[in-house]
Amino acid sequence: MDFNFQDPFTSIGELLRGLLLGWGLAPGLVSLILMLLGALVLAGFAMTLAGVFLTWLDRKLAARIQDRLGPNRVGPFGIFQPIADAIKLITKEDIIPEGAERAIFKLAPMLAVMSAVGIWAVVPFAPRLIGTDLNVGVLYIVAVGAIGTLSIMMGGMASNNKYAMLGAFRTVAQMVAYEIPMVIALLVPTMLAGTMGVGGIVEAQRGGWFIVLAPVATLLFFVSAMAEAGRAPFDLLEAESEIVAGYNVEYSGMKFGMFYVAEFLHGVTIAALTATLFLGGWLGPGAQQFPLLGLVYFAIKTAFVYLVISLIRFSMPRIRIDHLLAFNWKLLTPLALAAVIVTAIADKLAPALGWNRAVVHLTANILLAWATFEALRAYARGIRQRVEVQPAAVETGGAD
Amino acid sequence: MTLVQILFLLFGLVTLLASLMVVTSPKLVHAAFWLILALAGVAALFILLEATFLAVVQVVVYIGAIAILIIFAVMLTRRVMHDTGPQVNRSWWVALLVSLVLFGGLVLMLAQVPALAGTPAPLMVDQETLLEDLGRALVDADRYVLPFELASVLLMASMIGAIFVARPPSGSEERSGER
Amino acid sequence: MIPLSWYLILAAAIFCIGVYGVLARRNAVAILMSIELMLNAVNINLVAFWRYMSPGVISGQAFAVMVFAVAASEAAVGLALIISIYRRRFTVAAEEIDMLKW
Amino acid sequence: MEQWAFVALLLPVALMIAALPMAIQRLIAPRKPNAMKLSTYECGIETVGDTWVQFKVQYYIFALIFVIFDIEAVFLFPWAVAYGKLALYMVLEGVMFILILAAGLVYLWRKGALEWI
Repeated sequence: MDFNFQDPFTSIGELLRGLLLGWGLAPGLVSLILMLLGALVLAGFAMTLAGVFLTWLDRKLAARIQDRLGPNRVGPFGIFQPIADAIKLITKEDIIPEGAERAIFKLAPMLAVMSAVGIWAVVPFAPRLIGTDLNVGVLYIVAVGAIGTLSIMMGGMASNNKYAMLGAFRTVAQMVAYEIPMVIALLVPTMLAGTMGVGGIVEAQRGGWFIVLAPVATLLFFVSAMAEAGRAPFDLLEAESEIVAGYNVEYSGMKFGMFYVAEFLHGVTIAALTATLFLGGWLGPGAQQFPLLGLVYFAIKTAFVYLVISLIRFSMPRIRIDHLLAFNWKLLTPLALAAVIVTAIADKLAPALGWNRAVVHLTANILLAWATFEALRAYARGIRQRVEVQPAAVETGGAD
Repeated sequence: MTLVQILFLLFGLVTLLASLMVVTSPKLVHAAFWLILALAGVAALFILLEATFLAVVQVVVYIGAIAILIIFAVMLTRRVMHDTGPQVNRSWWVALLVSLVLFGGLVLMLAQVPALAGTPAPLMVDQETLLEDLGRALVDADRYVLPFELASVLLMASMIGAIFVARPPSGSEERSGER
Repeated sequence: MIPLSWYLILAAAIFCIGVYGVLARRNAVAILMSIELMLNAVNINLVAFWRYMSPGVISGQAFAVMVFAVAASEAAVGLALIISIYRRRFTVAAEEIDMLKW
Repeated sequence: MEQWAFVALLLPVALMIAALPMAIQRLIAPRKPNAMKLSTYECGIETVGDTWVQFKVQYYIFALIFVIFDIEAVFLFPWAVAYGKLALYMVLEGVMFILILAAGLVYLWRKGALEWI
């Protein structure tokens, strides 16, 4: 068997399959073993990426943006800092507070990791390099994300602590609220691609990335996924200044570490999803012949989106919970519904009128964005007038 | 025993045990978590039945949404009814009898139908076509468009109704002290 | 493969557990949970019959989707009623909610 | 169904990978619990009252709106998948489905149910 350097992943798979079959194992068992190996590699890769590399990168970035040095003692550029942290966390006394529901308390961080890793099963890294191309991929992402919400609820309720409970309630309220615009925005790529399979959505972007066809939906998905992952400015789940530290106050040691890793992994997951669903995934010149190149494109796009998330994260103040929820229910959700309607009608009208599909979509989206801005301006003007006419109302009336 | 049968027995057993715990667990919060496990087991059964869309919907709707709603409701109604005292009413044995008789009757009835022992034909179409067909069926004027639109009206009515039932009358003093 | 009767027996068992929960539990929220169990048993039956009897016709799945909508509405309204009763009467025990009983 | 085998393997593997460090910690970390250490971490003084404090009903209301719109999105996904092959009137029925629920949202907004009080 000759090794095909153009497509190393398929070749490695075939090589392993041949080797195992040579040992006289049944073909079904061989497929199962290969899948298990794939799952192990994927989960291990995701955990290493999030636990070691991203935590370091995140601190370095934060330090650069906030004009300080960040970790710089352990190893070159402090790159071994996460490993030192892991050793610290793993040798720390593990405290489960009195009155906690022990089983649920232990299960919660594991479920959090599971939900963050599980999403990667349907993310295509390169052509033919995807865990499994489910035909309900998009909904699968939503479903696995829902388990993350559940894990936070479990963590907060099992801790037997008022603040953990309150933090969990707030977090869940925020996460479920922002799930709505996210899910509705996901309808748009589904509609444009005609499939829910993530691989199919990437393939459908050959004619043009969906960020061109549906910029409003892209922005909606990006913002609401960021809120869903609890990144600043939506980081109410760890508002140290308001509720001690949110749902995970009582967690220590590796249990806390697992929540932390899950959060970081979730952050990079939304970057990867935005890149896949709206920025063309692994698509790029030459990616079809050289899957490695596709992997590089995918990594570059993901890193770019992650960088944008980090920039937003380190330069914005935290939003108040009432503003946060009002922003969701009064702006994002109606806008997402409008985006779906506009896309549905524009895509049917374009062939009927004989116009270019991309032009029609872009025009419709720009019109929608313009209308939104006008509505927002009118709203702000109304509030300003109320405040100026009634100076006494400044304290209460200017809220939203 | 094939692998699929073992998987069915596993998921079925998990679902069954979890649903038993739902109705017997003394703590309501625990019952809610057992309910989530039972719902997850049903989702796994849907995958075995090759209704993958319904399996995902089961997780999104039941575990992601309805379970959260139930947990919130449990939390909101706890001030008086602590998890002490009997969780079942005085005539619980009648309920047990009724459900056992019902189960026995159903099993007897099933045993009398011979055609049910057969195995299914393989699916004619792939999952993608199936999903498209479902999408068409829901908006096709000859098929399910009326239930589809009625579902929308039902959802809207229940949303508005439930919110107005659940909201405290405005200006009531009981809001103070809540978090 | 799995015989259809296995699914039907499992669904019947879950349904009967739900019946017991509805009849025996005191807490109204627990009763609602049992109703959800019963609806799930119905859904298993619908999907199993779809798969075994008429995999070419989509009706089974369409029905199950409708059951999801009804289940969600039922849970939403039911729990709202319970919360409302709790606010007035400070109880969620089903046998103490007897204002309409004569 | 074969496609789901990978998911069925990945999810337990992810659980195990998360459980492994926790198990290692259990083996090597010191364990000297005492009453003070195990007490709940609150404001630095003794915990007052029950953990199950009364929560705002607004949490429930937002969860409720979430449930309804979640179901709506789920209903629309098959419609969106089939979208390319639908006639215009079928697409408009989906749009009508959205509009009915949007009307509900607007009504709630006007009535002030979306405010976080």
